[in-house]
Amino acid sequence: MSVKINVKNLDFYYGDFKALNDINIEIEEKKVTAFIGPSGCGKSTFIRTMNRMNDLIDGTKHTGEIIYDGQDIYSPKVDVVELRKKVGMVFQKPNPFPKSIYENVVFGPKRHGIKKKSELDKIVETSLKDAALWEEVKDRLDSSAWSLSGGQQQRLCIARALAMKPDVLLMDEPTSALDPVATSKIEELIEELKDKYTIVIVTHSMQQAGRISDNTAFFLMGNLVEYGETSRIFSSPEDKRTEDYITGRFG
Amino acid sequence: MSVKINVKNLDFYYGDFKALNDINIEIEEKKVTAFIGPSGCGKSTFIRTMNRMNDLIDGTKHTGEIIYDGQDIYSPKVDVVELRKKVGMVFQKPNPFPKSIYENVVFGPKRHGIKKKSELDKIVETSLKDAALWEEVKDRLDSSAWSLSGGQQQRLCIARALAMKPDVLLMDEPTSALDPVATSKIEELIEELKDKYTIVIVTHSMQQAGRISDNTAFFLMGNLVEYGETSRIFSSPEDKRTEDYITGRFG
Amino acid sequence: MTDNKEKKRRRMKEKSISTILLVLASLSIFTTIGIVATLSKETIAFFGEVSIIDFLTGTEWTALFANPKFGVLPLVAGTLMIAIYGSVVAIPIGLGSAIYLSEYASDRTRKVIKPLLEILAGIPSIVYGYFALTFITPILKIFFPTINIFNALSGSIAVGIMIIPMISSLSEDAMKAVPDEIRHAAYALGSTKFEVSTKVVIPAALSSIISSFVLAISRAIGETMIVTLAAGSTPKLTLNPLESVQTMTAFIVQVAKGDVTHGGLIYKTIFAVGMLLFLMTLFMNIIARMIIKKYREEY
Amino acid sequence: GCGTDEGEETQDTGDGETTDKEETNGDLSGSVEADGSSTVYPITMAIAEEFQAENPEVQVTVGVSGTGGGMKRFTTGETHISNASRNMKDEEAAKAEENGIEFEQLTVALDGISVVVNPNNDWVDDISVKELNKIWEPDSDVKLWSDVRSEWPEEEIKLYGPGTDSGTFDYFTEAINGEGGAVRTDFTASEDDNVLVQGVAGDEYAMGYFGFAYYEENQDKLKALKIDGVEPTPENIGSGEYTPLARPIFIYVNTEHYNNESQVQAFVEYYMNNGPDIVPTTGYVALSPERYKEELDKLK
Amino acid sequence: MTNLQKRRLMDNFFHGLVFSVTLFALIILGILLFDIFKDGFKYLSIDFFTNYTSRFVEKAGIKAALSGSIWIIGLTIIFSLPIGVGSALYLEEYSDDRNLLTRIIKLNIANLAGVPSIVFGILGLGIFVHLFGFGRSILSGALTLTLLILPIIIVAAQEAIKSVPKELRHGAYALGSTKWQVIKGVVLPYSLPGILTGSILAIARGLGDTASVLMVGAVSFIAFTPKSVFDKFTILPIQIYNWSSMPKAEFHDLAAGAIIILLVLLLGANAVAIILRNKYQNRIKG
Ligand SMILES: Nc1ncnc2c1ncn2[C@@H]1O[C@H](COP(=O)(O)OP(=O)(O)OP(=O)(O)O)[C@@H](O)[C@H]1O
Ligand SMILES: Nc1ncnc2c1ncn2[C@@H]1O[C@H](COP(=O)(O)OP(=O)(O)OP(=O)(O)O)[C@@H](O)[C@H]1O
Ligand SMILES: [Mg+2]
Ligand SMILES: [Mg+2]
Ligand SMILES: O=P([O-])([O-])[O-]
Repeated sequence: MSVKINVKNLDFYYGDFKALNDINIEIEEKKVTAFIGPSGCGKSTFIRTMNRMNDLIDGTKHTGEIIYDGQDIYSPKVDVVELRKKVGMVFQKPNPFPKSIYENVVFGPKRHGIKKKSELDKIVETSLKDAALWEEVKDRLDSSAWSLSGGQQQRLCIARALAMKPDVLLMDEPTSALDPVATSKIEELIEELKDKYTIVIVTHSMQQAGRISDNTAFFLMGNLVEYGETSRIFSSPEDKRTEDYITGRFG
Repeated sequence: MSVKINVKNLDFYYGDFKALNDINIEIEEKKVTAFIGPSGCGKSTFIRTMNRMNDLIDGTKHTGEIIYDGQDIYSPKVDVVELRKKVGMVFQKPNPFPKSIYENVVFGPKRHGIKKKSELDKIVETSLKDAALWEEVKDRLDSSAWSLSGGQQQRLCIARALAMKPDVLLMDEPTSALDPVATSKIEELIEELKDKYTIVIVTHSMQQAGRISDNTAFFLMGNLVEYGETSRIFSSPEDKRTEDYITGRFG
Repeated sequence: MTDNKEKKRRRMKEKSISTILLVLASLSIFTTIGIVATLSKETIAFFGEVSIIDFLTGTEWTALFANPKFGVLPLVAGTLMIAIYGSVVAIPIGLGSAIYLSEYASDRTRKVIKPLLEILAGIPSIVYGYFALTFITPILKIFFPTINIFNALSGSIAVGIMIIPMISSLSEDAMKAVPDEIRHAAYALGSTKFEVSTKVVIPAALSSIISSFVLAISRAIGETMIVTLAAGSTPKLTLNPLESVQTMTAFIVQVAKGDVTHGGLIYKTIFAVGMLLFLMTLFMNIIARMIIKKYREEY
Repeated sequence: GCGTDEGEETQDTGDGETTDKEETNGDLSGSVEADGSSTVYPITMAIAEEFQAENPEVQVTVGVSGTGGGMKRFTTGETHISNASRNMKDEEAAKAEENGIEFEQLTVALDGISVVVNPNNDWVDDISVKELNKIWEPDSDVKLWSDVRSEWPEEEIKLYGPGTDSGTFDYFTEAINGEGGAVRTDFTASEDDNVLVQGVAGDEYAMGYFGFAYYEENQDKLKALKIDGVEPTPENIGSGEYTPLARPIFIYVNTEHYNNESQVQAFVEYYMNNGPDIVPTTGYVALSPERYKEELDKLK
Repeated sequence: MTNLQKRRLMDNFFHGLVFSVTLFALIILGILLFDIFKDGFKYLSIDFFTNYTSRFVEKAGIKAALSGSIWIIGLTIIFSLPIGVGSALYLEEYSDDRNLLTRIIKLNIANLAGVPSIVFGILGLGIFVHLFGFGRSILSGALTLTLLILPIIIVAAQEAIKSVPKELRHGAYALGSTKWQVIKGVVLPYSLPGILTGSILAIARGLGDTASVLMVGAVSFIAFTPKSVFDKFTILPIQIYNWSSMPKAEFHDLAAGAIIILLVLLLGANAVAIILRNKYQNRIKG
């Protein structure tokens, strides 16, 4: 069992506000790791540090290390473009480009040098199928992604990330806007993907975490309270707070 | 048991695409009505017609009537501003204004003539408390709403709608980005509110629909397949498709 | 997977793009250095001959006459008057049209009207000059019988008309760029179009809107032809728009195109006036920047 | 005009290619560059138009930088011909000398500065130089028409005149007030004579002055005053009777170019030979053909 | 009156207000255009395009001025668009606002927009005509105009770039795009309408500017058309200016004729930009 991402003593600040406090965690390779915790506890913040998306927000800073593939991703030697290519991401709030559905999916592959129309078509089809969107949109790939329903947009963003075939896939509440059917399709997909990829998923659904994840991390107010095998966490949490949260007695 | 909104033969089009097909439904006063159905089936579209938000999208058209308070809301006699004031809405994708948290909440009340600072302060506090956000933001009411976490933004948008004290409250997946604790707080709130308000809620969580709603409407591909008391719908659906969807055998 | 060579190549490409863009951006620095250097040399020479105090506080400007006096205030007053009254005309009309086009007009209407208004920016300023002289002034005369044939008001109005599209077009674009979600949020709270426009869209687009004001006012300050034709060329320390005035630019053009020996004192005055103008616009920009910073809403 | 650079400019316009002096028109080439006074421009431009038509290979350009601007370029050797509505100033001559520029001044026409009032003005037809001086002198205390002659109306006199950078302004102030540039400073000035026309035409109590051509073209809107009884007419200007406001206007010719470049020479000769015919069409008063010969002879 | 009635009244009033100011601007435009067409229309003929200027109104045309203007504005567009958009991209996407130099550059560019055109003329004369030795040529004229209109393009483009929502940028970065790819793929398409608007206004300014080009050598009389960028030239605004200052009133109408052509030229240059702008604005709105 090898470690894909190793986070050591990570602190993270928005300006003066400390959003993450001394996080230490080892994300295992080809496993699904779920982040749970109440809204505002720092899940998105943490998942965004892993592909350095937080770089793009003014006034943020961090201390500590995030070792990926043997290297601190914040070290100057690391090419952030390369990093993000390998560590893909699905955002909490769907953010499709104001382009056609097709262009949204091929955006990444095109940047990375795939030019052949037939190849791109192929990618669009598989990615949309994987994201359980193909049937709904196959006849209108040219219409604007902004005219999709909320759940469709979310699936499009998943497809867009899948099209990149990343090494690690960070998903921030990928099924929040999805109905049970679409959700279970995405969950199946995650199941399949974990043979090849390492997956980190933020979810506020205990059931979902229980169903699909191998490991679960519970966050509270910027702290990593407890981390371990999902079955263990859900059956016999060590920390009182974890137990309270999982059983719904929290707060 | 009186009818608050009566929808008759409603068709709705985005350009040439027919998104709603002959919808007939009676929304009961001081009840919670849940809309369920797979992603892309037209739930958001329908809920948006009820306060005429779809007016703002180019190229849309409708036929049929939506009777609210004895009048077709699309009749020229209806003042759309008045309508939207009475029929409040929480959007599927959190859309706070790029203003401070405080300004977001008081936006509506200020427009409707409340100018006194003390009164506004009061509104902010109650609305944020109701939306279960007060504790997290009470010390930073002046910071930008765009710096909130996804779930916090969603609760802010709920608070913003509550601040208007609407007659009907339309909520499009209001808890999709919320953890169970926050979700249950919102659900409690809905429970309380229905003494005074009529509430329509879109949700993709069967459990949620079951827990909080009095009536449930199931949509499929632009059609209203089945509508009735929630307990009835969940225990003995008349339509095969409803049954399949509820039991997760759909698709 | 990209191999190392490709990675290097890509990084090189990124690096060279950013370098090229940096070079392009610094061109404007060189322009400014050029301008400042050009202006400074003669300005310093000018202040060797004329006291800077007299220049800045004097109330009489008769640079081109026998026994010249170099009090720049009349020129400054003329310039400010044109800029202020011009803005008073252009800002409400420009912003109003922008709001109309962005929030009220149908897409079709907008696509027709916007380019039409932009024609206003393309009409040569000499046309505005004559328009002011032969059309605006006679109308003004009905209301103000004592008005001078050449007067700041008529020039300002013409300048204002000319800069309308700067404000209307640029502001309209900025408003259009505000995401619809935000608008929808406001409408759903029972806001009127007026409220959505003024409380949501304008604040969100404010930084661009103020920038458009600054660009337009800059253009008004820099405008010469209209002013020379319609506002006279009489430097006068007044804020009465019914009188004829001379602006700083009008003075510069008058000398620069005129009958003056290179290197003489009068020649140097245009650089001193130019320098002052440069500093004045700088000041205006700094203020504008502070305003933008204070009110900017990021989305 | 002005510029940041005082250095000489080497001519690279392809001139000097036809150094053998052909007298035949039609196959000349190279360029002729003229610049300077806006007053003289219509004449030089008219000549250039005719000359260009006959010599399509020659590239004639005429600029309007004002007399001073033209002089600046002329004295650094940039131009071949400089239009001027006044004599070259000492500083300008010094500059020419410094740059080794040799030149000759040729008179090309006469202009009569016209003093005009609104056509509705029925109290004045004739004015004396002395009265003009009283009106226009520096720190003049004439505010009302009645300050000039007591029988004239007690109305404010509105004064219009060319801007200070024009040759007309220089000449008028010199002729009326005795010193170029010495004048009251509260008159309404414009660099554009058409604007002055508008000003006087729209203001019953106005008085203004500008070149004869602008009066001649706008006689319906203006009334010209006699100066000490003499009307500004082509005859009176030509005969010199219209004093002191009749004035000569000039071109300055760079003699080196004139001597070495056949197209420049041809142009200047064309100018002087056709002056008697063309000048009157431009609103100015031509000299006699003999006078043009004499002017041209200065270059020989 | 209830609060709602008041607000509705306000809204109607405001609607009326913004509509009327727009209408007012259009009416003024109408008056101006009518004024110009009334005077100038009768001079529009083939001869007007094929003749050079003349002292006889009937014979005068705009051949030299039109070709000069096309040369100048064409070159100016070629120079200024890439430089302008490039600078704006650098300032908004690459530079760091905490850097003092960046802040100075930004302030400075906004400031350049207020420098009167004659000062650019003086600068162009010193640099392009004399220092670089381009002489009083089309090239010098175009370069000078480029400097003049650059600030307008840059400021407008900066604002347009700033208005691209953050989420979109983040979406693109998360796909492992390089900065340039984000710019090309998301930032430019979204901001293009604004950039084009700025360019339209800048081109309008450049096409109509007289003082700066006069300084670097546009002449008033010229009866041949330029063949290279080093040739002498005149431009329409100077021709217009020249004709309007002639004593004979007919020339003023002739100037109106030339103005019509200038406006047509302007609209031609703008048409491309407007078409592009509409296309991209549609795309954003979806
Ligand atoms: N602006 C639009 N223009 C064109 N088509 C649209 C637009 N908005 C939605 N649609 C289409 O209309 C259908 C219904 O969309 P709607 O947003 O109502 O779905 P929904 O039931 O809310 O789905 P979800 O649960 O994913 O939010 C979808 O097929 C969607 O693609
Ligand atoms: N850009 C920002 N600037 C300042 N504070 C921020 C910013 N983004 C998030 N925060 C704050 O940091 C904390 C953690 O936010 P984060 O988005 O990581 O929460 P989360 O766990 O993802 O919550 P949710 O489930 O609601 O999405 C919150 O208190 C939030 O308000
Ligand atoms: Mg989050
Ligand atoms: Mg929806
Ligand atoms: O152009 P001027 O003749 O007035 O020098």
